[in-house]
Amino acid sequence: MIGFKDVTRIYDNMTALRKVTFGIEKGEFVYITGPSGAGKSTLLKLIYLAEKPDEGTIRIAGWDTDTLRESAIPYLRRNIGVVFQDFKLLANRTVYDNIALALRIRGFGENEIKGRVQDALKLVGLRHKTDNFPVALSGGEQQRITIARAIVGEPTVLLADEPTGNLDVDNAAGIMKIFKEINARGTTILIATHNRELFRNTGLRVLWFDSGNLVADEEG
Amino acid sequence: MIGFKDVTRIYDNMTALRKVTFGIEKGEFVYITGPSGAGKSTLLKLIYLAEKPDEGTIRIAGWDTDTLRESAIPYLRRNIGVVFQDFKLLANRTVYDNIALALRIRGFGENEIKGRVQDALKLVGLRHKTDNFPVALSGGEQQRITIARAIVGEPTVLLADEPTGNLDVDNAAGIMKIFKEINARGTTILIATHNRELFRNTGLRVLWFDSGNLVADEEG
Amino acid sequence: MIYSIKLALKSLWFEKWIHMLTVVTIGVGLFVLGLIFFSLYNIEGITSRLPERFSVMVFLSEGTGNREINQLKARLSEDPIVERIKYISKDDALVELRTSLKDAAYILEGLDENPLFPSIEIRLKKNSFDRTRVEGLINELKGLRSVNDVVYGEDLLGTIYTIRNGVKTISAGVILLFSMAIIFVCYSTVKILFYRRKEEIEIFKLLGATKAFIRLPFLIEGGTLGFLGGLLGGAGTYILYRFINGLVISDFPMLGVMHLPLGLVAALPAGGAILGIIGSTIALGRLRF
Amino acid sequence: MIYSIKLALKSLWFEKWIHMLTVVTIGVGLFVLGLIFFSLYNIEGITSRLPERFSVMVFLSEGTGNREINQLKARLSEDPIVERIKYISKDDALVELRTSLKDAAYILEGLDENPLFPSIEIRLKKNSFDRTRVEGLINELKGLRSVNDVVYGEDLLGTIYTIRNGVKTISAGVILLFSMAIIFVCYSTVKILFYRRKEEIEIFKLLGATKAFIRLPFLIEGGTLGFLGGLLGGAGTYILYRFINGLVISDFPMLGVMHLPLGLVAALPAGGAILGIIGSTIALGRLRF
Ligand SMILES: Nc1ncnc2c1ncn2[C@@H]1O[C@H](COP(=O)(O)OP(=O)(O)OP(=O)(O)O)[C@@H](O)[C@H]1O
Ligand SMILES: Nc1ncnc2c1ncn2[C@@H]1O[C@H](COP(=O)(O)OP(=O)(O)OP(=O)(O)O)[C@@H](O)[C@H]1O
Ligand SMILES: [Mg+2]
Ligand SMILES: [Mg+2]
Repeated sequence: MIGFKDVTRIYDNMTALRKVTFGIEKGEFVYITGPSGAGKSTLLKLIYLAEKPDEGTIRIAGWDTDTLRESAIPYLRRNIGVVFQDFKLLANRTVYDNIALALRIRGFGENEIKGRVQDALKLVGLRHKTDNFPVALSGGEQQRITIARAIVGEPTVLLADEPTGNLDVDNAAGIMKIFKEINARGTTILIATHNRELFRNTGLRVLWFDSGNLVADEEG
Repeated sequence: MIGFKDVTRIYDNMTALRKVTFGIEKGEFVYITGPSGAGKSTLLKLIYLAEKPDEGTIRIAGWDTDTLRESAIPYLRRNIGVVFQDFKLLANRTVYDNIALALRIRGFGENEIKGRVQDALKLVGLRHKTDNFPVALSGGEQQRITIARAIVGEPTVLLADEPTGNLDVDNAAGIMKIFKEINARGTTILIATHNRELFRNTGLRVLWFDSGNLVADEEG
Repeated sequence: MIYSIKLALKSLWFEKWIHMLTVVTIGVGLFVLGLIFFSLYNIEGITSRLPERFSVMVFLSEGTGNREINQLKARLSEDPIVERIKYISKDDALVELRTSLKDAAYILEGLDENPLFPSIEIRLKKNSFDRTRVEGLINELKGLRSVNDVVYGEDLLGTIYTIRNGVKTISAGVILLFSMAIIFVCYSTVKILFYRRKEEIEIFKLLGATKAFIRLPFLIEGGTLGFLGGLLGGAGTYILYRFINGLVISDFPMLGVMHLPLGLVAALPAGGAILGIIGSTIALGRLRF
Repeated sequence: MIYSIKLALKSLWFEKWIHMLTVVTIGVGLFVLGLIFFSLYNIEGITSRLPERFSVMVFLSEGTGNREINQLKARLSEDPIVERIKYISKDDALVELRTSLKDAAYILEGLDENPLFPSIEIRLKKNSFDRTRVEGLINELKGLRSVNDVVYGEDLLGTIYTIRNGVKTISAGVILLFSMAIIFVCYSTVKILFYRRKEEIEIFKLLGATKAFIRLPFLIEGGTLGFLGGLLGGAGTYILYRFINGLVISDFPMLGVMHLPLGLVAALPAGGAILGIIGSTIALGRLRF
């Protein structure tokens, strides 16, 4: 599903990722971890094509990022749900419109959108915030809205960047449960986190990064 | 130092805090915890005067928020350092300028500012990012810049909202160490967090919130 | 498509305050352009009406017979550049002179007999006003035995041409200048709009929106703003036109009534919409993923 | 204070592209205002020069003696509204008539003796041009035995007043309209600036900045933008002035040389800065903590 081969990403004079090679099969549930600045977010950005590798090649769902036509990028992205570390919610849209946007971009009809958005909001426990604007939400609530937006389109790949950074233990457990359900239905999941509690004793695959290097690929 | 008496804050139809009463002495180190949406951030906002209580009174450093003149607000705020949950960094200023801003507002000279900013950056381990813009920083790096900005002015009260949400265990421990040092020098510290690891077995005071109610006031 | 329109309208409404200012800015710009076209239209109108009022006086030689006069009249009536002719007899001429001397007419009282010549006044056609042809006719007439002298406003003729050319030169400059100014205003307005939405566009892209999906609301928004601005400008032009016309009628009847082509008023909203869309397109530039 | 200036300049430079557009917008606005003042100045100039050319003709009665004529001349020379007088004898008058009749002067050939009266031409002072006083003088003269008739351009007098009043009315309307338009543009520009900085201002407040500290950079920025816009507008006005003057000299020498008061060119940047600061102040409105 996702294949990195000798991928390097250098920002100005800063090497965020250095010769990273790994592969992820369809339906896998993988954690990416490492200290602050290790390159976790950069890795996810490369997958959802917000960044381009300086060296090496990346294959996503059969596409080679080297040869991918620019006009194909939106369609590839529609198969990828992303929980951004900084949320990236639109401040001037309600919770409903923020989530619905992911579906409107895909050309869904308003009726189907309505049902799906309500389901996603129920899943993250925030149906009562449907008509609020992001500014009126607590940090954890915003994070859960971001998660709802990422899963509402039923993507084939879900990327989550620190999805529980603003959530208490109970809420975090709830979110992880949702991720596992989605994964059970066949979605490939990558979670970047510094929170070792999330993967400790789960037996799931963990990629350890440090200063841009992939230092370990083991079971949590 | 800080005294809440029957403080209630209602947003539209949502009660974020309900009849909250507690007092914090000068030099105390207090944790505020509770699930997502419990009212932790609202409590801090009331202290740094970004919100006004709908009922009850708040006393800060001898000032009563009811009778405080509007023109005095800036000077009161200068005694309070805040680590915002959403960072609130200026995207169009470098790391240096973001931190220096807190001092420039206080009217410091450029020479003193330079020394202080460099010290603060060293403390959070990001001296090499001095001239970067926030967008070029990882989530955890941004969080540490926010912390540096909060402490650079040597405030008498430090409020930190989820200051380790984007930090790995080691970095979080480093930050907590800094907070404890500052506290030892006499600064009153309030930390809002959902991360129980931070206060478990520290013996420090913890205020537990749930749905806007202060449900427990105990040692961690 | 429907969603794009909704999005655009929502955004227009959501930030109605800022957009009102934008509309006013564009409106003022288009109003100025409307005003200029209005002025040019009327200046053109007035200068092109001038030649009509301009006439050539043909003074006939003493003792020219009626047959010769009639021949000449026929010849002139046939000429394509002649609008109409008027024969002025000796007596008519004296009456006219007396009238034009007004209070000083007493100076003619010492005259024993009428010293004036009969003449033909030629009014030239408005449309076929062409200097070389007019001069050709005049030279032909001067060559005739029955014609004593031809008096025509050579100076006036030259002045009309100079004015017309001057107006055209100034027009070109002014229109160019103001079109550029308006495009600048539209561009800057939309660019500002775009800057304000930079983050939004970034998020749209990351969620998998196509370029068309991102662009459409902006184009609709820019077009709508331009259209509303144009309406405002058109209304302003119309009101000023009524105001000026009122003034002209009451105070300067000699200028005649100004004209405001209705097409111009209608063209402003349309032009505004087009300028708005052009401005939006330029401001959006080349989107990259 | 120093930091505020640095902040403003930095912000100006950091977003130089968007600010260039703002400056151009303000520049165009002030350019239009400059143009209007320039036009008004020259129209005023031309119309106020008209009365100077306007003269009153006093025709003397036949057989008026030299003593009486000299008395009258003295009386007129003393009058405060009279610029200068010119005595025209019977012979002078005939020469003048002959000249003004030009090609038609042959009509005077039948005259046996000079039928004209001697006259005094009065040129009125430009500044003390006051209708009631002029009419007073005329009535006084008409009452004199030595005066046969007084001819004055009653119509012309009325027309000049009408034109001047018309120009003033239109001026007032146009200036009001464009001042408002420019304030709108400045306001909207600064408001947009302010909207873009909303978040920044929020952060400033939370860090403990005073209102003055928040406002100062905006005021400096608005003032600078207005000033630069004014420079641009002034330059534009000056260039157009040179262009028009070139045109006038080569093609319309009869209009005389237009004048551009240097004060106007200097006033544009100053006015721009003031408008920018006013706009910024309005746009910032009442800050709340
Ligand atoms: N646009 C950029 N320009 C320059 N440097 C960048 C840019 N983006 C990231 N970096 C740097 O690359 C390094 C890796 O960043 P990345 O965001 O991948 O870290 P991370 O593992 O996600 O960290 P965190 O856990 O703190 O979010 C960091 O040191 C960061 O400062
Ligand atoms: N401006 C606002 N308007 C309306 N409701 C608001 C506003 N700000 C906060 N709320 C609501 O008040 C409640 C408490 O919010 P608060 O931010 O204090 O929670 P919190 O304890 O900080 O949560 P978290 O851990 O998720 O950050 C939440 O349900 C939130 O939706
Ligand atoms: Mg990251
Ligand atoms: Mg919070």
